[in-house]
Amino acid sequence: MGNKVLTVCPYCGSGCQMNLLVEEGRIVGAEPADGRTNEGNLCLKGHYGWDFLNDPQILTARIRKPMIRKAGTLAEVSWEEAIQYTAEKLTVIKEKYGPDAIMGTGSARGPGNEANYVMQKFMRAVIGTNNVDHCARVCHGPSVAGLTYSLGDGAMSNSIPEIEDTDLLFIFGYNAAVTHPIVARRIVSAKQKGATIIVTDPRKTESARIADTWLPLKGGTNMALVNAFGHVLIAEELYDKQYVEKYVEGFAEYKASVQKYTPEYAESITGVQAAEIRKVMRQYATANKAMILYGMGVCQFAQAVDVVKGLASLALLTGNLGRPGVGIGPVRGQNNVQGSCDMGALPNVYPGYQPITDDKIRKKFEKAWGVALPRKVGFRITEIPHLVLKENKVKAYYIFGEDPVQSDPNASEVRETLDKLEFVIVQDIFMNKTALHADVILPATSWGEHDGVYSSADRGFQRIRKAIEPPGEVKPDWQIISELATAMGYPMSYRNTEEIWDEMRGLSPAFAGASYRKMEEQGSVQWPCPSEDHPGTPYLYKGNRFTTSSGKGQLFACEWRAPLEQPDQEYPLSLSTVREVGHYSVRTMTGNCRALSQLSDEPGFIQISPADGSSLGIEDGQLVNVVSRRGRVLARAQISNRIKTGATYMTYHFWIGACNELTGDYLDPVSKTPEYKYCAIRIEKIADQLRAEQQVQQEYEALRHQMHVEASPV
Amino acid sequence: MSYDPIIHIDEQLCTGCRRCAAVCPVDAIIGEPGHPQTIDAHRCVVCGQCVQICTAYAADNESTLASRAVKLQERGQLPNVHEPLFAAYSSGDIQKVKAVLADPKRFKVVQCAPAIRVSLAEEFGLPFGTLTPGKMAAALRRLKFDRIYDTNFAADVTIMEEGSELIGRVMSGERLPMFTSCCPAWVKHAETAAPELLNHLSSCKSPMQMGGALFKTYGAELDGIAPADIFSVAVMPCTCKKFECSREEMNVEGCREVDLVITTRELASLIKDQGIDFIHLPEEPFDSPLGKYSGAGSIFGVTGGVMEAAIRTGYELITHEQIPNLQLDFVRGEEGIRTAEVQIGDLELKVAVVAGLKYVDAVLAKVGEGTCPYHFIEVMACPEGCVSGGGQPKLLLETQRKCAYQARKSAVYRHDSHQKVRKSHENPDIIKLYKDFLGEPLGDTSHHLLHTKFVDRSVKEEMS
Amino acid sequence: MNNVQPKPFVIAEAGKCIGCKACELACFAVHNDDNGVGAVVGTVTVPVIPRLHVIRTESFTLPVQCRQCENAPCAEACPVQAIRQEEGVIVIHAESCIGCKGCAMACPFGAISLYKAYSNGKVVPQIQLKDQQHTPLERMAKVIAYKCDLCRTRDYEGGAAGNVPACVEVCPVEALSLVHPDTRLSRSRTAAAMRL
Amino acid sequence: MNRFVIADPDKCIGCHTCEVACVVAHAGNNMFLEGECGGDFYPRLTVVETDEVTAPVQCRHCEDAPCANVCPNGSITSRDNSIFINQDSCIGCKTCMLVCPYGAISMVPAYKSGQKQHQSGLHSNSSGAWSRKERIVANKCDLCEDSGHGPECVRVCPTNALQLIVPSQIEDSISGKRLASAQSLQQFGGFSRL
Repeated sequence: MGNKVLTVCPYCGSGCQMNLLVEEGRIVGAEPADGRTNEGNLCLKGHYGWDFLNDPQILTARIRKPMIRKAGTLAEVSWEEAIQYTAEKLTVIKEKYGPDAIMGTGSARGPGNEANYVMQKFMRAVIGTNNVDHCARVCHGPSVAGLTYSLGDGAMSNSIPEIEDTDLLFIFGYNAAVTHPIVARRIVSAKQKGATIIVTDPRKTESARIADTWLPLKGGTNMALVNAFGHVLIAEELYDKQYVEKYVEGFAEYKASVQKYTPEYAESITGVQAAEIRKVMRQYATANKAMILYGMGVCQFAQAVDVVKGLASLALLTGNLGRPGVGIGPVRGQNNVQGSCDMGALPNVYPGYQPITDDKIRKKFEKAWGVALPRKVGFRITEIPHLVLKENKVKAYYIFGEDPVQSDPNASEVRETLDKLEFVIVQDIFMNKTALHADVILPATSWGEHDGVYSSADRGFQRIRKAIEPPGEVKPDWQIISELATAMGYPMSYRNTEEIWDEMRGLSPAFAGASYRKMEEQGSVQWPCPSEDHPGTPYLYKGNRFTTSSGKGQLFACEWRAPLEQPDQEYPLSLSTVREVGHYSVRTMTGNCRALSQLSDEPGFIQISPADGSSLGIEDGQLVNVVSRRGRVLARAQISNRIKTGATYMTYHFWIGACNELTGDYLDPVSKTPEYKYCAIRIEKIADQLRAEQQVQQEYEALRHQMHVEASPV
Repeated sequence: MSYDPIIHIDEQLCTGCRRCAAVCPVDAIIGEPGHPQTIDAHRCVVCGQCVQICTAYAADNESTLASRAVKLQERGQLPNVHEPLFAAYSSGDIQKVKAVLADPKRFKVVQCAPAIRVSLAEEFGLPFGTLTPGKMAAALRRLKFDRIYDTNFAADVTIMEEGSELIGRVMSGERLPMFTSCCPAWVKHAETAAPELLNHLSSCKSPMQMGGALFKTYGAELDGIAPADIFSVAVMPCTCKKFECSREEMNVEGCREVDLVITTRELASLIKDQGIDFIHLPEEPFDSPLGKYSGAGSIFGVTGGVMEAAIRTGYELITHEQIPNLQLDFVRGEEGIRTAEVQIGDLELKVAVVAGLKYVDAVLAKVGEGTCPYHFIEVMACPEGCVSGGGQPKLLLETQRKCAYQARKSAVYRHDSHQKVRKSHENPDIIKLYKDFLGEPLGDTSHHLLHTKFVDRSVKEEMS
Repeated sequence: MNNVQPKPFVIAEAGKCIGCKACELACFAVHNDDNGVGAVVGTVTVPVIPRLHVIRTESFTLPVQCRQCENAPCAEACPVQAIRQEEGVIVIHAESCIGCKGCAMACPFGAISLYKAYSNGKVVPQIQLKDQQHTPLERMAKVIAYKCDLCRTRDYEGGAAGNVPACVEVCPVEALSLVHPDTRLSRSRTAAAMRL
Repeated sequence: MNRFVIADPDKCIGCHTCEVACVVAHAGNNMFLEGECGGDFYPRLTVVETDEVTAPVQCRHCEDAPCANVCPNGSITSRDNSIFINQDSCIGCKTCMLVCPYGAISMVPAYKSGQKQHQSGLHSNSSGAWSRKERIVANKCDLCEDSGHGPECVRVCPTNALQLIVPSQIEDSISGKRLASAQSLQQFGGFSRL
């Protein structure tokens, strides 16, 4: 069927619409479509990130049949055996240790919203626990927590196209050029249209390069700076008095909390000049429309939720909410992390962000699913290592579309955890490091091989469509979970994803009107979309009505807390994880795309400042050892004058240069998000570069062998 | 022959700067500033000063223009000419001349004006005022002209005729003052603007026309060739000569006195076209007898030249004594009107020299009122005489015009001072001409061949 | 005292220019001695390549040329340092120019344009480059950038005193003038003071 | 005059899509279909990132191309208003790489229908044992002439930072700038009063 299939790119949260070109049942190319956010453009991942579907086996191979670990090694089995085995094991563990001994995950990547809905229903209705979480925990978890407190909704208040029409862009700890090229396109257009760009980032990112003002703050000092911003707004009476009086609460406590944080005091902590702090706040306050964009530079710290609340407070103080071109935007990283949150794959909420602690809502779901539902808030994925190794409370781990060994901090501890667990299920499309520890592997269909809905970063539901037949005997995720549920005595089956979708939106008032038909007609439907005739909501908080309990915005400020692991004699440099534009998350997909895998390959880079490079005697491109308290890896040095002395930055996509061997698992107390952006490391120069290069090749081959990559691809 | 106005303005190139209008002595150029200008052919005296000053050149890469080859063809120029083309231009006849030269059956005669030999070298990169009569003759010979005659010789004839005519009028006091008639632009202007004063003009033809007449009669006899087989070409510093030679009355024995006139620039383009290395040509003489000339003949090219030559001869015809000083500085000078009195025997001859046609109207008015004190008035349309003619090498830099003309004029006077014979009536070939052929100046033959009539052009007749 | 010396340049005055292009012709004439261009049109064997350009519109006409910028964008764009400031004039060295067009695109005034290179009356061929399809045997013409160089190297036997550029000298209506920014500046100041 | 592609550093976000597009466009028949392809990732443009600028740099197709003028055997010629390297006749003398002022030429292994070409005569022991040496040839932007629908990098760039400049565009832009400067002078250029 040589034709074009309209779908959404499976990589970042921009939600770019694209056409897959299919010939004789194989995908031969991709081209941009005129989507709401991308308007006929794609980045390199969109253009060239689809050929993993042809299973070129560059890094790993597609899993084609279910497998069960027998006598230590994984063996291919039939679906009946795999389902039956898994059902029995889970039922035994449930009876022996109770439902809360089983942990499940949602998946923010390929599967789509319907699979996440079915997964959280399985955990709650079939297993009987709220232990379901997903990688939003290590990403924009703090945004959900922080913005729900400040404004009522944890998603981007305004939509991506509005970025281009704002008067001032206030970018804080967010490198759009690498994480969301299509959002960066909007930033560049905003600049071309005359917008003022203010960037706060320890590194000189692309946005900083074209910014009018760049505030190069010291890593790990966000709260001090945000407090200083609030201080200036109040001290120079720049804040919008009427707006605060009518729509905002907590001004008095806020004023007291930021009292201490004069720009001069903040300068002593952050290194940003007091004059600059005052200047940017005057600009921010006096701009007609000002929009805040922030990313992992805010969220991946032990003090993350506080900073999110602090940033939201700035928007509230200056009335930059409730109209186009303003607001605060946590641009969600992955293609469907927003969706998996929307679908309730979180320990504390049902689909549509309905709290599980609300009896009325729980009764609604109990009626709908025909079973009593657990009352207690479930565990978070970042707590599992502690719960297994220390408190021995969790016995089984149903990992669906996630790769914690690669993406969670302190990888050695994660491996230890998986080995200690009695029963580990991995449901994915590729072999990966986590699957090596699995007791049962259930192969699922990939993006492009099933229908469904993704949620873009700016709350846009968009349809994805099946383009080709899946290889081997893989099944769609929701079908696997349904068969497992039926096998465990809870009959569950659906004809297609639309049926699941309609069941979900019947239970979620905020998404009630977002039907498949409306998505076909409009291209995308931004929630909330409460009724059939409602077109969706480009920006939230119209009329400045907030969805907090009091209906008013909540200000918040608190003392700055330094990152927990400070550099010292033994580990003198700070390390921060960053993304690479050509790769995505755990790289099982982009790592298997011919063009993208060659653009940049193992072992990945560690950015070092010229001063540190020369003092360590390291030249650009040389392999080095990177060591932290938790592990040691090989990486390739990249000397860059865009970063400051004493700071290093490593991408987390690579399997040999696996940066998460080094990162610490200190968590934000509220969101439980790890402090990826700050840990202490040291770099050791390697004398024999030739041997080091060979070592990388050998490790690479060993890995590929482990991942069942036959020598000659099919 | 279809009426060719000779001077054109290419509307594709003209930028409407109107510098031509400023320099036109008869205000014949009309148009709005910034828009292409047009020429009123009736008023235009074809003096070509506009062609000299125009700097609106055709830029090489302007795609909108008709191609260069087409324009060269339209302008009658040779196809391999490299020089830039300008809005104001004079239509060329060099293609016809080249064709004739290539035809061995024709008997080709050429004459060169006095101003050619002091400016032709400039076309080959030599400095202003380089004097090259010998190389010019050599070049013409290599172009396969059969007879290299010279307008300077005819100028001597003109002095003989005009000098006698002047003496006759002064003695009889009739039709004074007498105007010279060798400048065709001045003649056309007089015919258009002051037809009632035409009788004041000398009845002599211009040296070029006299030469043309003589070459096809006296010359024909010498060479035993039928006048009709002679093709007569004249190389002139002037664009108006092309008009003069085509005037109705300028014919002899049923054929044109001068078949074609080409300008200094056209001659240079032909020399280059034939690959002749002009600079390294040897010095060669002109053919005789119609190529030998006196110093007086050669100064016709500058303002005051005709006057000086006439006085040199007139003085001796009247006083029968040697003129004390041949260098008559009092008639030499720049653009404008210059007057002088010359004591010739007991005759107080009052003369005037008009350089630049725009000055003549004041004189004409006085003559009309009968209050003009002068006996003899020389009128040259171009500002410094023929050396500054419309067909002369065109200057790239306006700032060099003064010193260019100065150099050319001093070359003419230098050439004159080198001649052994510096008075027309002492030119042996002139004496022989009169003895063998013409008889007496103003005689019947002279009257028939060397004198002409003028026509009233004040009414704008339709172009034929 | 501010000893920065902003360099002089030629500029046209509004309302004076009549569009006669005498300046373009003069500019070409004085820059092509080595192409055999003498004093008269007949000696010209190469196309007229001016270094200033008379712009003609419905409502006005005016020549435009290089302003000899102090931080010349053209020099900045030149990958082979063919554009340098010599004796205060921004000069393009024809022999090192490689025709990459960077300067022409960088100049905000459109004062630089590219034409073929000529020497002693003929087109200068490149050492090797040939046109593969059309004329595979013939070496292609060298193309270089041309801009006003204030007639820096013009010998002034016949010209006016001092280094007056040909275009300024030849303009019939004195529309072009060689501006020395400092003197112009002090004049403006005094004039302004007088108007106080 | 020649055409060429040029980047606007103010729009470039350093996403390297152009580099990948370049490799894909020149990979001959669809590189995504065959089996595992070798490491032939040699983009003909390179994204340069300093602390001041981020932009891809590639061949300017100079009118008097220094590379063409130093090529000893005429492998670099002008073709359709662009400078073209004939990789079949290139002997890998590296001189063009040296003289290119833009660093737009790099030396890459030569491929014929997906396979690396090896020389018949020259052997080399650089890989540890004597073996026929790969053919290494000069490589630079060729404006995707053979693809027939223009430079791929220009097509895919998400911020339209890359632009194909054609000769008429240059002339138009220059005459436009001239007109603009004349107009500005016309309005404010009445210096004569001083």
